[in-house]
Amino acid sequence: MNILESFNYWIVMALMMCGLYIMIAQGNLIKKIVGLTIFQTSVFIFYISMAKVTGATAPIIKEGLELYSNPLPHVLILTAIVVGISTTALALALVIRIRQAYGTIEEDEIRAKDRLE
Amino acid sequence: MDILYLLSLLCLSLGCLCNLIAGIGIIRFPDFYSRMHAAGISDVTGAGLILIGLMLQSDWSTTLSKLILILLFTLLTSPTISYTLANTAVKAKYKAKAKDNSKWQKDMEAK
Amino acid sequence: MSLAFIHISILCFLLVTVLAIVRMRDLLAVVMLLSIYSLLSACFFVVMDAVDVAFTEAAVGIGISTLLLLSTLALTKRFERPHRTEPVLALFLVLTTGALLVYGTLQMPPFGSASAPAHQHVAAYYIEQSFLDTGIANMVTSVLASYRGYDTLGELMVIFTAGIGVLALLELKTDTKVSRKTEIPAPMAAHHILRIVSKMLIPFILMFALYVQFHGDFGPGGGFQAGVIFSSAIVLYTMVFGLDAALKVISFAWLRFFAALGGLVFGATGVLALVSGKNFLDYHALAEDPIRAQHLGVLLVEVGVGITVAAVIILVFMSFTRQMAENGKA
Amino acid sequence: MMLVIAIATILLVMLLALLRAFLGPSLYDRILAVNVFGTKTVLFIAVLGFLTGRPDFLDIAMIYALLNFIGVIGVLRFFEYSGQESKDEH
Repeated sequence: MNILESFNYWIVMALMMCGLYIMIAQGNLIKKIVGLTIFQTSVFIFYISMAKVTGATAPIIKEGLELYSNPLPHVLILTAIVVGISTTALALALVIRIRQAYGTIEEDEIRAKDRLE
Repeated sequence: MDILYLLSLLCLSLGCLCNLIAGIGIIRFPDFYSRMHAAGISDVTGAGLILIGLMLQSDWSTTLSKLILILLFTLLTSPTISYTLANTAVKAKYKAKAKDNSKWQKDMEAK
Repeated sequence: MSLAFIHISILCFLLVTVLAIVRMRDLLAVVMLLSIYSLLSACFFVVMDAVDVAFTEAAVGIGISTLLLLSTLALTKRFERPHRTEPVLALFLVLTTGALLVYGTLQMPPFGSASAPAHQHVAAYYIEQSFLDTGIANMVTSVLASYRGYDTLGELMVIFTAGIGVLALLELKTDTKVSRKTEIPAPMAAHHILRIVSKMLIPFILMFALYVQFHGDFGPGGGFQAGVIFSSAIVLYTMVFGLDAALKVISFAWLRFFAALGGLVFGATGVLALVSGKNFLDYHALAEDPIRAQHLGVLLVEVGVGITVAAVIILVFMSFTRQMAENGKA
Repeated sequence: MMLVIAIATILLVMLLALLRAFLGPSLYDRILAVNVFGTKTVLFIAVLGFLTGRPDFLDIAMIYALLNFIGVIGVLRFFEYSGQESKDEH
């Protein structure tokens, strides 16, 4: 079996797992959001890899070209990127409020303060 | 046409060379300020030569005008970034490590 | 001549960057690496023919996402506290999930094969028919704004809602005049060169945004990208000349109005079709000639998208900046 | 052929800049590396357009050329706001 046939997918899985690891293992809230962004981008890369057709070009019609890559995943991911940044902004705003309320952005310290109350 | 193509090859290869030298400089130079010098070379000469090489390959179309605009904007923003960064570093009194510097000078003198 | 080495090396760079991010403690360095990550993924999208996606990633990644993270860091703290224990359980979980996913990829169609199921159904139709149906050369634009317009309306509403959420979280106290402890951050009076270069570039950025907005039919571009680029110009102005100067250009009330206006334009286009007896967002109601009608519909919808995206991003950035001004420590 | 060599060189320089971004040691070095990386991305996209025979996608390179310095200004603003530059880890 040719390694190149699945190489993209394996790298995507590795990226995704790194993002997941940051999300669940590291306590800093901003780092968690960074992990979420990495996870998100790995999904984008996965979709775009699936849309690629060997020997094709970008899906913008030009005379003399026949083979185009699949435009549908491009549409989905294009909107997802902008949606992603606006939801990230929302998450960051939440982090700012948490910092104002608890004085820290480390997960275990927040939990300790919650238990005290 | 041929001479244009040869010129473009010349520009591209010179640009690649500049980029490569600058890249090595970014890794090998001992302190921040000298690395900045290397980065300046890659940003202006390297980028400029490669873009000019591409311009010589394109015919009279929007592609050419876009390339010219990209070159202009790069020439405008890159030095601004270098200036801003160096200015910030100097104002923050960030000093290149003296030890590394003396070693570098010794190397230079040995040569 | 095999060009596979290009995307393979980019993917390896991506993986190395992410591994470095996992290990890094300095959050500011993490933000720097994240912007490199964004640059790399934009390169990857270009190699994979997804020029529109690369365009969006470029516009978002180069400016606004880095700036929002930096603003949050300024409001919290820069260094992550070191861990006490190695999280073995998390590592185990991640490795197991990863192994399962890799097992799953063995069943996937090989990379780049034209016979993969993803390319069979509607995608093939879009590639063959979209130019005949809509007369728009860029398939991504025609699918985005025409075939899947309803989808895009939903996405736009998500962006709008996220903007409202940020306002609800950060702008609670603004109707009572809060005493500002400091000047609005960084009116960079000391940096003359920066001010002059920004002044020179901002008109170009705005013009480029308009070009992207209206050129989306023929090349990469469209409302989403144009909105982000437009907002980048205002964001640059805010950073260099201060929040007060930027609020004189466009106030919060106007921004809120525009954020709603874009969605309204999009929705009204749909309702217009509904009123004239066609389906929601069926642009054939707008004109006699079907191609003309499609062009008109796509234009209106893209303008709506552009306005809302630009307004929401400027709103979010200004809320963050205002927060910085009110919590000023310096 | 020359274009392929150019792409390979740009990728190599990207790798070098990436190494500098990992090694640091100061934050300024990392910002410098990001900046070099941005310029290389402009070149990469431009050359790739010619290589694949569709050079009409230069708009993406244009964005990077126009907006490259926003990030640097952001970092500068961060420093001026929080005054944390002295606590650099060198």
